[in-house]
Amino acid sequence: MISFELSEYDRAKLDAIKEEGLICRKYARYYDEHEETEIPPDELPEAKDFAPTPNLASRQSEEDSGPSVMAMLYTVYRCWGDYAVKLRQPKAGGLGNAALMAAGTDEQKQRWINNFLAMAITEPGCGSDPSRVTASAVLDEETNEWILNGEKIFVTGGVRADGVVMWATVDKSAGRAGIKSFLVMKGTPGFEVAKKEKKLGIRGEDTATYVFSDCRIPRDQLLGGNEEVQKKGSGGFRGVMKTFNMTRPAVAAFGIGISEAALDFTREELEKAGVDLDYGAGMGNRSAVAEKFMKLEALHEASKLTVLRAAWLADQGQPNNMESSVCKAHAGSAVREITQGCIDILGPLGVSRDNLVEKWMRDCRIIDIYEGTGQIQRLIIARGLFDYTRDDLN
Amino acid sequence: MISFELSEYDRAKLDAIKEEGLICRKYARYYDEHEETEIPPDELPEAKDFAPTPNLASRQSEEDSGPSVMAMLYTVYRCWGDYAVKLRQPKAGGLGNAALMAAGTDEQKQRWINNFLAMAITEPGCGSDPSRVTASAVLDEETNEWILNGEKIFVTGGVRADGVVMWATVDKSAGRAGIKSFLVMKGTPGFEVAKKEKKLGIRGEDTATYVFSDCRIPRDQLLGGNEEVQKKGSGGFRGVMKTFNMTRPAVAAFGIGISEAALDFTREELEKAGVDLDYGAGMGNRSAVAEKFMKLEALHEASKLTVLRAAWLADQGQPNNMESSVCKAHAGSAVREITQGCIDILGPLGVSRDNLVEKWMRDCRIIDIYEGTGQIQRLIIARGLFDYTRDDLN
Amino acid sequence: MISFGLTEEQDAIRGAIREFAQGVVRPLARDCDEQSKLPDDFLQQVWELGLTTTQVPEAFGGMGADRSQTTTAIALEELAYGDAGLAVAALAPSGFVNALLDHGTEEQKQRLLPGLCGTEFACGTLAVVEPGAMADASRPKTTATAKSGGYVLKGTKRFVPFGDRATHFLVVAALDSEIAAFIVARDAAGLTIGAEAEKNLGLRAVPVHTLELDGVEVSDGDRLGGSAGGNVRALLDTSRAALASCLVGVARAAVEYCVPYAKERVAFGEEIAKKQAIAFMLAESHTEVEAMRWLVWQAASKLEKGLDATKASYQAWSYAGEKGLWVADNGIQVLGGHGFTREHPVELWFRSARTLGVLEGTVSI
Amino acid sequence: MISFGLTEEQDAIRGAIREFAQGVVRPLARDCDEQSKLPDDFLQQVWELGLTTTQVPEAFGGMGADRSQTTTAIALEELAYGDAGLAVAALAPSGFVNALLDHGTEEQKQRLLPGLCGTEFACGTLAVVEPGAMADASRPKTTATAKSGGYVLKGTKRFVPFGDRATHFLVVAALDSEIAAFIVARDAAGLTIGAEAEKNLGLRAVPVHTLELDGVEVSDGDRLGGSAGGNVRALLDTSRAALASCLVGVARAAVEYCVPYAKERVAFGEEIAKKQAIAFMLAESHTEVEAMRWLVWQAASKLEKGLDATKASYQAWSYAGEKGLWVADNGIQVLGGHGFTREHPVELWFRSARTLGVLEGTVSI
Repeated sequence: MISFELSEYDRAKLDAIKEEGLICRKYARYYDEHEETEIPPDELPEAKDFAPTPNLASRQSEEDSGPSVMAMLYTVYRCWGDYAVKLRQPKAGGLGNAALMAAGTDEQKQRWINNFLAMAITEPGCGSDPSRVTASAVLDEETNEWILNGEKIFVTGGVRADGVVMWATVDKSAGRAGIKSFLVMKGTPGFEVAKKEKKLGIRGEDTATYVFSDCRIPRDQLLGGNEEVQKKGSGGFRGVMKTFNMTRPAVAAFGIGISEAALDFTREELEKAGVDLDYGAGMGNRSAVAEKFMKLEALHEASKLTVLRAAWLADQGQPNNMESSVCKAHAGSAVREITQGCIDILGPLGVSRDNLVEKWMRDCRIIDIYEGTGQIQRLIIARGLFDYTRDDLN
Repeated sequence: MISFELSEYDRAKLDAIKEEGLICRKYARYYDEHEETEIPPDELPEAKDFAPTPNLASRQSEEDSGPSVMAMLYTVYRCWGDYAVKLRQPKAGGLGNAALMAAGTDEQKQRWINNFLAMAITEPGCGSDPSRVTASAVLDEETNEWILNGEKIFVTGGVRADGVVMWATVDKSAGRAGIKSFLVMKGTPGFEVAKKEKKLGIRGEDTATYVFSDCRIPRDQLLGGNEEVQKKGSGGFRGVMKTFNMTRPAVAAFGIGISEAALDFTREELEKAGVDLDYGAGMGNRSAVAEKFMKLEALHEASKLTVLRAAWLADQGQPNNMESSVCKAHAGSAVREITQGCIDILGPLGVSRDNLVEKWMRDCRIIDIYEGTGQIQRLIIARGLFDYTRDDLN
Repeated sequence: MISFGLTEEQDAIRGAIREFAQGVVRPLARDCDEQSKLPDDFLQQVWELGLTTTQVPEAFGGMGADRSQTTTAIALEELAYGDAGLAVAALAPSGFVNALLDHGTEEQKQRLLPGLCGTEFACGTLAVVEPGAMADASRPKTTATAKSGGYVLKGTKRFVPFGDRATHFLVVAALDSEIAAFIVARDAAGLTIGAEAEKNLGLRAVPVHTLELDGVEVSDGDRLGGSAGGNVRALLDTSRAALASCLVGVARAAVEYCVPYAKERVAFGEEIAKKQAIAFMLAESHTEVEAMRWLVWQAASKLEKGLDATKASYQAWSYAGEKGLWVADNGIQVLGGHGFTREHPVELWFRSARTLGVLEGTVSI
Repeated sequence: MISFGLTEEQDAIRGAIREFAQGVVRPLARDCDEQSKLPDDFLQQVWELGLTTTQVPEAFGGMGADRSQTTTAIALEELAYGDAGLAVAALAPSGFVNALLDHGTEEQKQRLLPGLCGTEFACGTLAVVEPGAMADASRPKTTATAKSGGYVLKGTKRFVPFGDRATHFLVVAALDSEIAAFIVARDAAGLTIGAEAEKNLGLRAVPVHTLELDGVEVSDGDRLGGSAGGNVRALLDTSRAALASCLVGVARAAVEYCVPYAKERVAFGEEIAKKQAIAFMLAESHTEVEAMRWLVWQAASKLEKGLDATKASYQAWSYAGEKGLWVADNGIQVLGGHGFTREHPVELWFRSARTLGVLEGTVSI
């Protein structure tokens, strides 16, 4: 049945996440201003006191939410604490971990689960178009090794990651069907972290350029283990794309967490200023700032629900490809509007680095860009609506 | 020098137009509700008392505005009166008149200036793409006649027009260069008004479908007289497209006039309700409706200035192709937002047919559609920015 | 628990209403709009679907299903997908019945519900909307003044559905600093019902009337919820959520109409669906339809659980009002000149969306 | 007369500043932002362009050109096209000088202008912005209380340019129900200037400071315009128009950077400029840059003619604030991941635009 109320059990888990989030937030400005320094230790001083990350799948009763829904809510409230800092918690995985969990074999999951894995897709020439990956993987049957070559840019968490899920083609003539993903651990010869980006936001998170030069990895580090190249258009690419179906909602959830932080900050300032938020009134009986704030809140809520919907479908075992793009497209644009709009309300206070709103606005700007820009998401949605292929609409 | 203040001389002319506008407005609802009836006589009961339409080009001093600027302001304030009714004034021309004035020979101008001329471009299969015109004009050298064939839809003013400027190709293989415009008067055998559209708005204005079946017109009714077909890509189409450079701003001006009427109505209601419009205050000291209204006003003003800019360029003899699309694209979307937004402020009052706001919203909706949709205008602007041809970007 | 799952019953109801919307409602929509009238048998046909009576206990003549605001929201989306004007016509009687169910005294239910839950169409309707700019349902200008044994009502209401035939109206009025609702019988002294239906931009299918209350006297027992008063805020919340449901249906109708159109329509040498400008417009429209729907469901679910739903209903209503209009407006743009004509339904949906967005208190979930 | 024509002089000035913006300002912008500092010779270079002193009568040490707000608006657009932070740095001294020119008494002009119009950079600046959410320059929380022979000022100002070196500040304060402005010397008793420059989202190149006014005493002669008071509303209007000019420059910079980028960048097999999504974004951005500019010119022209420009300045400021940010934000989107890095200037312009949009009273035209 339709329900949007959290059980007490789930609520308690999220409250714990939020409490940690507030502790993490104390370091937010530090990380924002120290991207040049060495990556600090993974463990914050207070991290030892954090409750262990609750088990996603644990449900006490039918009243508790499903694991994907809860995973998204955890993500929201970790990022509500701080985008960068939440990633520094030892157990929190990178996008590569999500790919591992979605597409890896049981053995692969077991072997790498405790590593922080980045994901490397984008190349200098391919933008957000994963099917145009030119990095290559050639199987050396004699040594049972894959030989990887290519350059990957914008690898989130790429400096501090223990390893990476990288996409490469095993057969260029096969197009998308030839693209596979590979697990490569740091220290593998031929795998170099070539550069670290300076960015507008999420400065506490390192973004790297990777270069693979005749990098050899064992044959069993092909994610999912399936070496077969399907015929063109037979859907073989879907196995790879499948990994996206929870990463897109997760990225949306990052933004939702940040925009919720910005709204909470703004609400407090409005309260201090004595601005009344009367949801029952008509527009004629509201102040301009109340109206603006309430509309941003509604936009936020709408966006959050699209994320939860995509996750709920996953919990039901139902396909969520369209919905993943819907929530990513929606949130990507919504969090821009929300964080920028909070600054409209806050005025000069909003642009001061004495508080975090300006940082949240900068951090949020990535949501509509990485893991497929808003434009890519709209293409995916439109293809779904029209029942079009990539060739029909691009 | 930069100036935005009207001279007293120009102001007086516009005041007269507005006064007539208010008289015309009394008939606005009638025309909206009587599209089924016969087109009523061109002359309103009060029309005999109207001052003669001021001479556009008359300037008393250097302080007066140029003729194109004044033409746009006349258009704005006629439509401020009422979109449909303003067209019923005998001397007000249709889009075909604008084309005649822009591209006709002196002789043609003299001959047809006192007729109401519609413009027929769109065909069932060609949408807003004038270069895909399939209606044909074949020259019969023996009789010195053009033989026209084809169907034209969405001919504004097509029922009551005395004649039409219709676009046809004289050479399909020449592509755009083969397209010419022809003057065809009502009553010419083979020229039939096949249908009258029922529409969302501008119901007082008739929109017709024309069918040309072996319709013969004298050879000298080719607009501009130039029968030569330029080589592909040599710019021969520009002569035809040139006619657009004042029609796009004029269409934008239609919308600006209507949205100004809606804003004026809404401002009066806000005043009645005691809502303070304090332009000096910050957002924190405004009511939601004041903020919304003031932003709509600013949007309106911005849009109006883009129209005047396009017209001013024409007065300077400078090219205004980009600017014509800029103002049409801007106004097309602005007037939607403004009239719809006024209803947000007015609430149920805004949707009542007891007043005209709901009609203005419906009427305005055409601006972003006819004479090239907003999408077409954006393509033109983008081609200008990128220095792209139609083939590069479509 | 966060769940977007329908119950089996809801799924069945959605299917049935969807069929009705497509088979009966949609084909009637254009004529009803053009002629501002309802076909004689439409109301009875809807009545037999049981929308109004299903959730009424058997003791009061209903079918005894659980009161479910989510179910009504789902049904309304489907009906409005057919046509919003006809949806409002179909659901207007529920506004009165639901108000009694949710907030009425036992006496009020016993007195009025059986008469409104028979086998034939019958109705009381809500009288909430007021004339004048910037109407605010939470601050009615219509006043109720207490007097010995009852109240005196003064004011003007508009957009009251079925002013021509409703037997009762639930009039929302300011009672000192509170908002209260009062049951007013059609024949009450001092009540003048506008002789002709109002003319409005949209929702023309449903007859709506203006009521003048010039010192209408009602008894203590006619105040919704009795002397303590019902939760009128919650009543208004159900109305906001209901209109938002309709907006979801209208917006979805526009998207579903435009998608095949864009795939068929050729311009500049290819299907316009293959142009990013059109494809993105529809992708964004679809996205907003989804987002709107979940906000509506959230509000409906809170109402169903008896929780404070004022914020959630505001969000559903405000968001759906803005985005529903945006989607319908874009629908016209996708069709271009054709969208501006009354040969296609998008202009009708555009008018519906703009009208739904500024009304509060016409229907409820 | 409606005219968008520049005078020959304006055309020449625009050309010169454009060259300066491209040749000097733009190349400095990234480092100045990253290091939050101005190169030593930049201010003197700008000074020699004469932006501050040109419109000052020769009697006060200036160059005696006509006071022209439209000319300044045009110059500011060009400077901000180079970089908004450096533009604010370049024009901040003009804020003080222009206020004296437009609203000062003869005595004030004689006393202060010559010292601010020499051959070396010198400055007084405006102190208008205040801390706290929802700041409103027209309702300052800083108060002025009349006392015998003068006024006592109390309050906090922030975002005051050149707090580290300005010799005077023009402090806007509430005087009973009016707004008034007061000339405060750097060494005034009770004035504390923040030791370190403020840290903000954007405009990092220009040092801005917080001022604490704890009972600062000024004389009657230090009230701008004397005892009658200058037109502080008009002063704020010039500031709104100035920030709007900067926003036009920033937005134009973004469009002009994105256009060639989009033509070169290939994705999905062709230049992204050939994708409607990108092409439309830039077409709309260009459209808004034009629209913004005309609103700014309109406001500037009204100011120049001595007309009430409060509404026109509001429109320029409000519209440019919203659309300038939108254009800069889209600039990032056009570049995608690259736009998010600090290797390209669009993220800098985005931060400039967001910052300009919420400040009022930093510079003037």
